[in-house]
Amino acid sequence: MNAAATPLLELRDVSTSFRVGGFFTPRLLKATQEVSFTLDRGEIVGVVGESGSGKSTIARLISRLVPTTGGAMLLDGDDVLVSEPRRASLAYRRRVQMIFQDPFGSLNPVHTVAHHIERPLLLHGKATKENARSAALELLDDVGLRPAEDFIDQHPHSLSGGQRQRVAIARALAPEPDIILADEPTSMLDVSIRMDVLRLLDDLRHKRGLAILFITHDLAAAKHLADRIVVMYAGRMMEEAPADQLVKEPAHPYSQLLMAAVPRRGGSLHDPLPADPGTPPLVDPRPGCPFAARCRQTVAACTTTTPPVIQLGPGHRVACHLHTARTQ
Amino acid sequence: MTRILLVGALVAAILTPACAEPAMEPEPGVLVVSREQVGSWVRNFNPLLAGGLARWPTRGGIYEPLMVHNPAQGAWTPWLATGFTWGEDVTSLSFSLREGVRWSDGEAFTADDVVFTFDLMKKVPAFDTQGHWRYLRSVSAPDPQTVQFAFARPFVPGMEKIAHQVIVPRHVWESVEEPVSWTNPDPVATGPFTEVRRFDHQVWELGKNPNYWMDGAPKIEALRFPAIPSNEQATIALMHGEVDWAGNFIPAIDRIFAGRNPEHHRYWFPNFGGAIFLYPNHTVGPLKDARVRKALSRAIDRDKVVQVAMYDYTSPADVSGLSDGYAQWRDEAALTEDPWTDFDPAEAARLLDEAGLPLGEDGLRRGTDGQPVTLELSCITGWSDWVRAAQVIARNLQGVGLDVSVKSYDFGAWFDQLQRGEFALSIGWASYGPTPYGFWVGAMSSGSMFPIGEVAPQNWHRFSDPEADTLLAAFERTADPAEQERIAHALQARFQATAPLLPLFLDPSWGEANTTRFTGFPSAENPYSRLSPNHELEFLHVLTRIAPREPVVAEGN
Amino acid sequence: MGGTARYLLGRLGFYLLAAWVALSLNFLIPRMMPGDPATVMFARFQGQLSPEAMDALRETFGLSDASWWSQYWTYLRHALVGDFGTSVAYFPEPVTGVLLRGLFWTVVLAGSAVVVAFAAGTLLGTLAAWRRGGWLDSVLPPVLALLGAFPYFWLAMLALFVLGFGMGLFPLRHAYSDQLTPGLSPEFLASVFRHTLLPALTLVAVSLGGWMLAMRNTMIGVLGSDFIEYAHARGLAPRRVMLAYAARNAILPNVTGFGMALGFVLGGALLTEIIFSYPVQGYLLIQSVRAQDYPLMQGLFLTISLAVLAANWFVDCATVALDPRTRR
Amino acid sequence: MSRGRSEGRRWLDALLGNRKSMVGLAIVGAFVLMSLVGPSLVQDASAFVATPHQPPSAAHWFGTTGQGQDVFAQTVVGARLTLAVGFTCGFLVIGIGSVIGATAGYVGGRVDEGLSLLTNVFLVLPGLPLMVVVAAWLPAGPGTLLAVLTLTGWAWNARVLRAQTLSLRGKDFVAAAQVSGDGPLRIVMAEILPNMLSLMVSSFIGATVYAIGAQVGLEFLGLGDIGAVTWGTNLYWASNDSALLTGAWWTFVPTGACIALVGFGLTLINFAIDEIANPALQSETIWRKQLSVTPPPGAATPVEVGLA
Amino acid sequence: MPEPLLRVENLDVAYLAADGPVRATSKVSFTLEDGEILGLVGESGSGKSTVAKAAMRVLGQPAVITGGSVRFRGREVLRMSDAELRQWRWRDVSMVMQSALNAMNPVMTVLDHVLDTLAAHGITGAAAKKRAGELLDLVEIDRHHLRSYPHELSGGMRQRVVLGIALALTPPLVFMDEPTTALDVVVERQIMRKLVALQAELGFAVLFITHDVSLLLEFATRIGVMYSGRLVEVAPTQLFRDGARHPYSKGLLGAIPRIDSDEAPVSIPGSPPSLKNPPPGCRFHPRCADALDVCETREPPLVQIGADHWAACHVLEVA
Repeated sequence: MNAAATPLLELRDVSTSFRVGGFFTPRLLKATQEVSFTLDRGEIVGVVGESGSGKSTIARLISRLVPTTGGAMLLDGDDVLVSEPRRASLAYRRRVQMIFQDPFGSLNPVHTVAHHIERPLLLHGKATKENARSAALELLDDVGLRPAEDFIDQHPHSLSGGQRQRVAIARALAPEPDIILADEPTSMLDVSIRMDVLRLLDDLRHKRGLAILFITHDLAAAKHLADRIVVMYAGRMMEEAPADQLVKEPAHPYSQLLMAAVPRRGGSLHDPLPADPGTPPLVDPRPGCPFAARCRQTVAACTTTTPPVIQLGPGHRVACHLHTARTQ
Repeated sequence: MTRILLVGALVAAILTPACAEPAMEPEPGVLVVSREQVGSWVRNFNPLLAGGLARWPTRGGIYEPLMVHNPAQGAWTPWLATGFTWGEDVTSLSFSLREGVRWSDGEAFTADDVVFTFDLMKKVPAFDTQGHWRYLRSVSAPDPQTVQFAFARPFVPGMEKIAHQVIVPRHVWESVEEPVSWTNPDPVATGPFTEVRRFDHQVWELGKNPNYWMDGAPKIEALRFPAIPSNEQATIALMHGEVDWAGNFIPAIDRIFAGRNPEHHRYWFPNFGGAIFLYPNHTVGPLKDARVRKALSRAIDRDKVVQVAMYDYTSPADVSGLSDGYAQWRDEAALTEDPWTDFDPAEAARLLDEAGLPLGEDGLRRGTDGQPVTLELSCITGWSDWVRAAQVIARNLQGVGLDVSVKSYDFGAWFDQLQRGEFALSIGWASYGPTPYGFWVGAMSSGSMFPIGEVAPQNWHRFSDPEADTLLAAFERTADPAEQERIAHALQARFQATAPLLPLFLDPSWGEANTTRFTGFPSAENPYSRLSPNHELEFLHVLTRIAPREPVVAEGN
Repeated sequence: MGGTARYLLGRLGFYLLAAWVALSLNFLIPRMMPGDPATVMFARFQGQLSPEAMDALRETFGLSDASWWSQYWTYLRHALVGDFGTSVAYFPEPVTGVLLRGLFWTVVLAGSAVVVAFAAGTLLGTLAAWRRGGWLDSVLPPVLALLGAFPYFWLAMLALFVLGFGMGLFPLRHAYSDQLTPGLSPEFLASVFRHTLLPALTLVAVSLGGWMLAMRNTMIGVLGSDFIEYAHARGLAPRRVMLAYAARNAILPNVTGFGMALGFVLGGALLTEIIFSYPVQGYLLIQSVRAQDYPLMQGLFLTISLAVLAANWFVDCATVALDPRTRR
Repeated sequence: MSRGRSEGRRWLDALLGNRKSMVGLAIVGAFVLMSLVGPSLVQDASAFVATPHQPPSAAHWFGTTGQGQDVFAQTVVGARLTLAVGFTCGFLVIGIGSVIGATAGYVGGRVDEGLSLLTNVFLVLPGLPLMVVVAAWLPAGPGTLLAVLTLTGWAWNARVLRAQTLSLRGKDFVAAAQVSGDGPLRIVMAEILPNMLSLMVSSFIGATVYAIGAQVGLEFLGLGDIGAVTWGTNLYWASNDSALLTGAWWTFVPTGACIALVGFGLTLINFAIDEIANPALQSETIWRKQLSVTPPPGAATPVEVGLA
Repeated sequence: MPEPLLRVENLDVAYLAADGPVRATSKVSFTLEDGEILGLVGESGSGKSTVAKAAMRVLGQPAVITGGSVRFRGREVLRMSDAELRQWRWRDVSMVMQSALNAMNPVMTVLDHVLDTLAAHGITGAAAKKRAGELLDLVEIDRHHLRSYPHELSGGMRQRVVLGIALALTPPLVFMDEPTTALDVVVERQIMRKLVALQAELGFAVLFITHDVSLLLEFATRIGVMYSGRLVEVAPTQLFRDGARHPYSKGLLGAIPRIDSDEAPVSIPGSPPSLKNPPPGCRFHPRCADALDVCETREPPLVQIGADHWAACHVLEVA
């Protein structure tokens, strides 16, 4: 395999489960099951799904905040789960950074903006004690907090949500990472400024060649920002396709349902939905397709066997028996 | 808001009946006694059980001894026995028993009961707390009114122990299977009070013996014992007149008790008991030297100790270490020869210089190694009078250049150290009995001395004197009062010369009485006994003499 | 529901474990103390007892030279059947008898004091929070805080001397009048009430502030909840909102505190005994320590520990009953 | 260390602006000052200087004890050891509590289970009886009291701090620090602990109040070093000399009042901390200051035309 | 002119803060007719929820209504006594809150909530129980959930329960404060469909508060836009969608990424002002591309700019 063909990050059948419940009543929550996709330099991959679909877990898996229970995670072709099984190395941390959903929770209220940005700079040797402040000022300027001097000594509570999220982005940029995991970076922000933050991420991708994993529940935002979109349901990957293609021709019934639920100009609440609304099973799913209970197009196999992921077209993969049957 | 008012009204309604419970007077002739400080009563009248676990007055008031010693007069009073005679070589002793004595169930009291009691103690070692069977060989009853004690060796002090042994009825006790843990809930005895009329955990009553042998005694109907757990509560009870007779320490007694009712609130704290000493450990450096010990003694301001620690209720001890109760044994003339219990810091300093403990520039005395002499003075946590005394003593000793610090330990720890000889200075008591024999054994005999680290029941300071040993052996072999007195004076002289212990003050005997309802309590004017109920057996005198006061109304008519 | 039972059983398991630890500590502590009961007994006589008596005493108390391990097993076996041996200080009464006596009056005094303090404090806290800034809310907290800051025994002594001794309003000692025979007669019960009132009131006085403030502060927090606003919006009567919505939820943390307090008072009323001569367990404890009465000490310590554990378990049960969210 | 300094500054400002904390700080400060300089200004507290049980007079402001010591001197000198033991115990309790609580809360898993069990066992062990037993066993003195009070006092704080750590551990800023590459120790020290400052301070105050109270209680029972001069031993001796029976209230009242005042002062500071940390209580204060009526929330939004 | 169902005039609400009151809404005026759905859209801190809660006078501490009037069928709500308010609430106006989980008493079952509500308005016993069952049927929830506690229901079910409770006394007016914000898109869709169906069936008027203008566009009769405590534009939905006039309304519509268009959304520059330190004049002027000098000094009033179209903007006045 030559270097060019090796994706920057590749997930192969990554699974994880958590123990929930009490000491005497343990249950296994399968947060993700056999998730596979790749992420390349300069690419934005969107991951969409409802709450509980496991989309945030993917970000936490890659950031090594939660342990995996199976599969492989390849960074430049090297399976990090093998080379650094217990805890992520500092080198890995430098390359993979994360932006969290809640800018109020992801900045420590007792520390200043300077602390938040200087700390990773120093930790990863990107600055010395002497020039940490100027490097931090530069980063703040990069993320659009101008003039940076006005912000650097502030505490998080004196900043607005959008400003905080920019600080969080600056912090993620400090180690000069290759990958940024953005976990719903705008869902807590005011509508009028969301696009600014997304645009900033887009610019950074172009300027710095970053790979961004964009996790969102907003299919429309994913469509506008991402190159490819992965649809998650109940911890499983349902479909993966180039963004435009997914929006125009969603192959999976769940993707279709998601599409139908998005408000659109001229649309009406009276338009029919293609599937039964309901909640995805979280714990100990039954065999078969997790979406089978809500799906209106089930075949016999849906309740017995888990549909395999099949290739529908270039970059378009789906896990659905309807398509399995069709391709066979 | 109305609810709050309602709650307030409710509280008021509750409080009203709470106001002052009607004070109920005990029935006439029932004497209320406060002697044991306990939270609740346990019904136990086993007089042979060690450790005073039986209710007061089981040993004495319920079960009686052969004879009763009275330190106020230094004499023995015949009780169940009318007298005793020593046999040849003082190896046998016979007591003749009083006639007409009956157990409270009506059975006759005989020599058989005495023999049974002593044999029981032989069979059950836990009962032999006096160690009778260390000197006895056998006990027999030649006739129903005579008991014969055969000794294994000549041991005159044994008579005191035998005379003070309380006697239990054979016909009851011979069928008891586990005598040690038997609580004897309904005692059958010879004493003045034998009938348990009531027993609650908070109060109990003991009625008089219907068959008591002494004519006209007891004069009171019953004794009542409320459970009072603390000194403070006991004092309140006395002040309120709820208690007629007590043996408590009461601070400022003139003001808070006697002063409240000068006519009827009486107290008498005579010094007929033992004494409290400063124990110098003879194995610790400079304390080996008698001059140093005497210097220490000279440095102590005993008047201050008595004033601060003992509220002036007692008096300083003298060089004999013997209290007023031992008047007949004391050699008054010898006391002035070398009065090392007198407060004289200058003399103390001279003695220390002489003993080679020079004063350093920092004001501290140096030992032979050139280091300052530091001594720890141990006392017991919570024994407040001793702690106070220790504080005064430490200050006094610091005054002559000795670095003495007070350290208080929990009783268990303190006693453990004391018995093993692992201390420097400590306050402590000494043996006390009808004669000072036991005191001298503990102070100076080689028989009571154990090596450091071993548990010594007495002689904690580790001292023995060959001359004293000889004198004590002689004392054990003579029943002749004149000879006994001669030996006692010689022993006192040895004590004064060697200063093995430093007498501090006399241990006072606490006794209070409320004479509103009863008369006949002992006092300084009528010292037929000490007033305190705390002295086992001695209080029998009081129990048999006090009488209800005739109703004033009846007198007027 | 099965989950609830299992949860409660799990808590029970924990408490059993804690009981075992308490049991073992209980075994160890007295054995690590210097001296033994015989020496203490001996000392009571201050030299009037012959030295020979000591061995006899040791024999009486059955002081064992067996190894700690074998003593420990014997101890555990006996403890399981409630046999703590014979008390030394109350020889030859079995420890169980001594304990039961103390326990009864402890429950009467401490139990009623805690219940009254809890009930009154909670009610006052509820009213204060409901009428914020009212006289109840502005006057009572500082007064009760000051009252609670006094050492308990100090207040108790002052109360005894001023109200009991000086003014003759209350009996000075004991749980009932000495003139009465224990029974269920009205006079006896009235006497018990009179004797219990002052000790209980002093206990209530020092703890009332804590309950009130805890309830008030929790309640103020609860009053800020959406469901209070929602209840008002539905036109519910204020009293209904105060009791069934606000107080009902605010009381939950206090219930946990109630378990702790119950246990604390069982052991902590020892100063009461000494000051009011009320025959509760506390005095027994001091006495057993002074007399080196291991069996009694162990029995007491264990009773108190078990009482605390039982109280906590009941609180767990109560919490489950009161808070449906804890049910699984 | 500069970390958390400005957070501390914010708290300090808030405390200084709060009436309750100002009163509390003034009381506690006065007593601390008294305990520091007082003993060198008064006469020897243990000296037996005068006739016993003298009522207050010009010579002896608070009278004399049953043994003729100066009560004023004893009250002043007693503050030193009592407060020293109280505050030291507060520090130790909070120290042990934070180490165990933070470790259990942050590390989780088996470590948490083990430490929580330990904490809970100590929590359900009866404190005062344990204190009595242990205090009787160890040699009397301040060190023993400190050990006993710490032993029986740490568990509550460990539990509270564990719960707080647990909730902070779930915050994204901790995850963010992990992603940045910070190690566990650093995260606990620099990210979590500064956020628990108010809780730690109020726990410290609570532990100090508890330590002073329990210490005085133990000493009153005679389980302390009754040779030392502390507030507890003062009361022990007062009771021993039957202060109230003999009418010598002056040996009993000043010390008790001092203990209550210190406790009250500390409690006031805690009230203030509660108020500052708890927005609900804060808004309540604001509400009360600016409006005459204080209806329960939501009952009916008040209408005060022209207020703004 | 007959009185409308609800008339809010110049409503001023202030929140009390440590350093004095903060004005949360200022001079908010609108009317609502029977059977109408008025959507109020705005960002966080725009005062949209405050308006609804203040109109019902359930705004929790520490808020005060400092001016204006709220009239329900001509009756002044701000002058009602506590007892009158309790009577009026729910019988005439009910509300659905943002998070049903927080709105429901965690220790009470669904049935308890319904019964409490009915009992407060005199309906008790069997009639109340029967009504409770009917309400669950209405919102399509199995009746066995009457015995469920709030935490035992899914988010969507809870929200439907709360919707059911709001209709317990079939009031003519329901306030809905972001009733679907916490839900996933699919569930939101489902609930909104139910809501619209019920509204059509029962004919109650709705004041619908949301930050999601694209949702409103699909069902509201009229749309009002709030910014920093002011109502800046009100227009019928059709008119608003195609011809919103206020710069902020226009910006808002353009800032939302659309699934059915490739047109790139554009943010409004800057960020919403804080209520504590609002800019002088028109509060939107710092973010407004069309701002005039007057915008910095004078606050524009809400004026009619077309048929049933109102806006508060100097630029439009000039035009």
